[in-house]
Amino acid sequence: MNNDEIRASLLKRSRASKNEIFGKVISGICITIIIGVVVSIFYFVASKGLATFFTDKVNLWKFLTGTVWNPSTNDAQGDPQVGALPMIVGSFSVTFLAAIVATPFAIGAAVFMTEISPKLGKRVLQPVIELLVGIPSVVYGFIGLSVVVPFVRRTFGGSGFGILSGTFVLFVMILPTVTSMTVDALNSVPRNYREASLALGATRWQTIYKVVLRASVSGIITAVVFGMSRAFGEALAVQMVIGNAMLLPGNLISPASTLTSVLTMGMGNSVMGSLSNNALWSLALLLLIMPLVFNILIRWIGKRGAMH
Amino acid sequence: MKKRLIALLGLTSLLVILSGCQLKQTGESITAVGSSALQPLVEAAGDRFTEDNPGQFINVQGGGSGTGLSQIQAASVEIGNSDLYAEQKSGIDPKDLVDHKVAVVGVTPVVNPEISVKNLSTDQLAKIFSGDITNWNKLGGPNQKIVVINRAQGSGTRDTFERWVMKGRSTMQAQEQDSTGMVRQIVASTPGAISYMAFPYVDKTVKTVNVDNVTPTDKNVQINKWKIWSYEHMYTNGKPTGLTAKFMTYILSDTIQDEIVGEMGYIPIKDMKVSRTLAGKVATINE
Amino acid sequence: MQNYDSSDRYLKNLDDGNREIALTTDDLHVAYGTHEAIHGVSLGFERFKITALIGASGSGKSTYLRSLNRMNDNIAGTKVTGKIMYRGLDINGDNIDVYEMRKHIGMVFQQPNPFAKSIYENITFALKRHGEKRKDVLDEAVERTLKQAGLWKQVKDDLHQSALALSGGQQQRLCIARAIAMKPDILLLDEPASVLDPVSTATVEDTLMELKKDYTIIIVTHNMQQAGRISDYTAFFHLGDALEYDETRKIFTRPKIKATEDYVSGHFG
Amino acid sequence: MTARKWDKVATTVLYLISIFIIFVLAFLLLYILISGLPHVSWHFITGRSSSFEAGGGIGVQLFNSIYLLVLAMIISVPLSLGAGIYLSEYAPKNWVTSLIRNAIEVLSSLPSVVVGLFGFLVFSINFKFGFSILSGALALTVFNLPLLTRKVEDSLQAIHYTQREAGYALGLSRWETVIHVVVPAALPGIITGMILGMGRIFGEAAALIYTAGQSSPPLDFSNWNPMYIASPLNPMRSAETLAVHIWKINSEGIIPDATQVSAASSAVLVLFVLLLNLAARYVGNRLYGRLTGVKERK
Repeated sequence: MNNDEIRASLLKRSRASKNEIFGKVISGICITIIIGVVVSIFYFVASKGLATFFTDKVNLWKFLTGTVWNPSTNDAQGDPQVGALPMIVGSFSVTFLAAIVATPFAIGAAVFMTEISPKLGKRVLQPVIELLVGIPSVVYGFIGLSVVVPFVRRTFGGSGFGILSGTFVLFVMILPTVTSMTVDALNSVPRNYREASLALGATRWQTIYKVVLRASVSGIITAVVFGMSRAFGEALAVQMVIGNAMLLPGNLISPASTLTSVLTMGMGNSVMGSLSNNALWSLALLLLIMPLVFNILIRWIGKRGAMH
Repeated sequence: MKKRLIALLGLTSLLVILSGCQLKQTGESITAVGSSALQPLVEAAGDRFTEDNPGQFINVQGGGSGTGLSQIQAASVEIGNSDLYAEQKSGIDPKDLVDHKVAVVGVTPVVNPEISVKNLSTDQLAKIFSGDITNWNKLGGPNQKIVVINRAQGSGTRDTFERWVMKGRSTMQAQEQDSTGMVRQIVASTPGAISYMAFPYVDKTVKTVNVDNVTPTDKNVQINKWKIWSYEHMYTNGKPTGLTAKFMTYILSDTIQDEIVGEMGYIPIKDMKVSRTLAGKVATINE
Repeated sequence: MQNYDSSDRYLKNLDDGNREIALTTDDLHVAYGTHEAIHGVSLGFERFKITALIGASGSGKSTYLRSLNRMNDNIAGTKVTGKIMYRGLDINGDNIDVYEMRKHIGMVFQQPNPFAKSIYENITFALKRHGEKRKDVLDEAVERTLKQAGLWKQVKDDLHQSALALSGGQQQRLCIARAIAMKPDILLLDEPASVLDPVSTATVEDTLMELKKDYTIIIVTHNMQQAGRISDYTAFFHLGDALEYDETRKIFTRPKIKATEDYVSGHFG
Repeated sequence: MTARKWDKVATTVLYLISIFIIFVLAFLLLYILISGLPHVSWHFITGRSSSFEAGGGIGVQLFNSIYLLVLAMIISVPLSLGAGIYLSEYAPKNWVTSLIRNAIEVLSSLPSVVVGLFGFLVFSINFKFGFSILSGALALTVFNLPLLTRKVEDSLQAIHYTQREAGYALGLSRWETVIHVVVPAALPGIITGMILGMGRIFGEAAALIYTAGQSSPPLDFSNWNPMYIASPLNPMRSAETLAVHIWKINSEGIIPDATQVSAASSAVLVLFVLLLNLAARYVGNRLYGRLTGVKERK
């Protein structure tokens, strides 16, 4: 190519640059659509959920700390009885307990998959974990009802319905998510960390415990918190085993309720726009805000992790 | 890759546009939504209707009486199914709604089969559900804690039960389930459990209890000897027309009332010997 | 590291009418955010010669090289001022098509980075994307470039094998073949031999000597001997400045300034 | 105890944990299959469901599930791919991007009943799609998008930067580089994400109850004109999926064989997810091979 041709080609807009604009537009449209969906859901839930406080004039503090949920009747002062505390406590209890039980298992399985036997891990455990995700929550619920609940009843007494059963079911449900994210976290620890440690004469376990796990602490916490926000939003399966009694849970084996279970149960039975319905949407709003809080927690942990 | 991507996107939008053009769709359909108790009945009738009238569809959805009433009020569906009178539901303005009573359903207390108690008075029942009686031995049964299982607030079955049993007394906070199937499963498997359900759902896994020495049978409901029953309503917004009217006539026809409504365990309207108003006034129907 | 006076410098001006100049930079500054990495470098590169950029780590030689085909565009917060003149045009100009420019100013990186595709696809992929569809032309390009890169004999039976299966040295030569398949004017190489064993390094060097007939080559290297062996000109970078630029022979035997002398004799770096 | 002994103990514990997890899955699978498979027959898989008599099948529900899955994937895969690419390649690194990322993540842990009601009010009522496959597919898309987008972004991020530079240095646009170099290389991760998404979609009930609906009008399998109301392909018809069917017969169903039908449906559902898993993995590997030229030596 001679000089002029090259100059001309440099000054012309090439196919690649048109293509680049095309790509930017296409992917931009996609992200805009998703943002649109996100914004409209937030708007939708917020507008309905806030109506309880603005239209129906329910006191926010009463809503968060009240212990009686009976939106169709009024209390002694004539205010509607929409106390969400029993559900809030129930939701947090099952979420935290499930996370506490699931974490050691998830870390164990992840360490096995990345450090002990990557081959068995990839061949056996990974498909197993992916399959666990694929089992629908309805099915989890029914297995919980026919296996976990009687088991809890026989072993711990009570009716079998309660936070403990919910914890067991959620444990199995969040295990795959937490495990696979932990695997990612462990995999991102550079190989030479391990080699250096092993070269210094450390055993495999010492290497795992002192080097690999230490280096991936923030990643693991992120995984657990992510699993928790999953557990927080799970509805059908928990609803089947927790008993759905809107009482402050006194122990782990008496019936309790979660935000999602009350929400799912009540939606079809209340009339759109009425207080009972709006109060349910306020619960949905709480459900939306909580993962947001969890998320901020993740970011915060991530930042602290990055500083080390 | 890129071409495939564009093709996919194109296909998607095409699909959306195409399906937006409902006008071009051949065939006709109406949607009935609401009460999950009424759903199997309307569904069965709808299936039969489509067999007799090809190309005319009845979409039947559950979602609960609340959904049914609010959707029919907003006129976003053709028929709203409800276990309750529209007047009973807060937030519903019943003046445009036309009530079609298509069946009657009785509600009976059920207990775990291990419980030997055969009869309860209305007062005893009320005390159980309000939490005043907590052990079966107070009622002549074994020394066993009573496990109360309630239906979700706002459910039609619960409203019926509370209206005719609790009579204004408030129920205690207890386990709640949002579906009869769940209630049945839990009552069947939980020692000392008691709950209530509509007649069609009763099977051999749970035991019914007589109330005030009346057995829960269709016959007793028909003469209002068994008091705990309610109408099943299908509401239309204004007088039904076209396909809706055709279907309403169809579902109230003798064939459907006998072969489907009766067969499924509901009580056909025409078999009722009495009628009961919203306020609870009972009158004998003269043939 | 010793601080040398950056006003003490000798930059040979090649643009004296006797030579054909492929590319010049004129007072080029590169900054990442608030940190300026290059403080105004002005150099010219002769056509069909190999120019080596040497200097300690952090001297800015790689940054400088990467700005010559605007690879720094993709790093957020990069700001480039000054001129890079190619064929009488400033390649940073608004009217310049950056993709077209990169076809003429190709680049090979420190880490071999073949695509996760077959050997054949690696070389023909960009050609196809730029509109070349004729199979015979593509086949010819594969054979020619692989021969030029000294890889043909080893891979000619495995052209449809994954490039990732090649050894490091072979991968790097594949990357060179891939770059010259575009028939660029100028070839930029960023320490192409730093991760290779001596044998592979020698092969790559042979390849470059061979390529110099058709291409203007600018190479960043850590390896003094390598610069001495293959380059015609050498520029010495120190803390974001080019301190000395001359014929390689002169730089290595009679450097004009102290910093260059210290560096090439191994006193620092 | 010595370090070496600890090592042994820890390894044993890790093995036990892994075996436990496999045991849990094996138990779940066996439980579902043993209680369900005896009731599965050809008639059951292809037959019409019944609303109150025993002996109904799940043919229409199975078809609906698959059709919905396909539609939802057709909508959500390109969208999430585009969005993932944008977030990974184009999005400036600032607080807006991180806010978007956060919001998408929050969406992924939203209870599906909320998604269902959102879909009901927006797609079924506002857009007037009614109870239809289309509404259902859109709701599933909302449900599936966040997870898929995140997975796509993560998979793209996992591809080393030098791959992109290689593309740029050849005068390729960023878009071309991403589509032809980065995406193929990231395919295994993206496929995994899609498998998980498909599994979730296939088993999802709560989001569909209010959108795709719970009725399964008799289909005319001889008429494939998507505009005909009884056509299986008609996206405007109401469609009950397998998961919804399980939920329905268990909650309000009055068919006498509800337990068997739901057990058998669960078995079919899980088997199908299993099959999907295998198929997607196979297709993914093939596709990866074709796009990257990594072929098995013959």
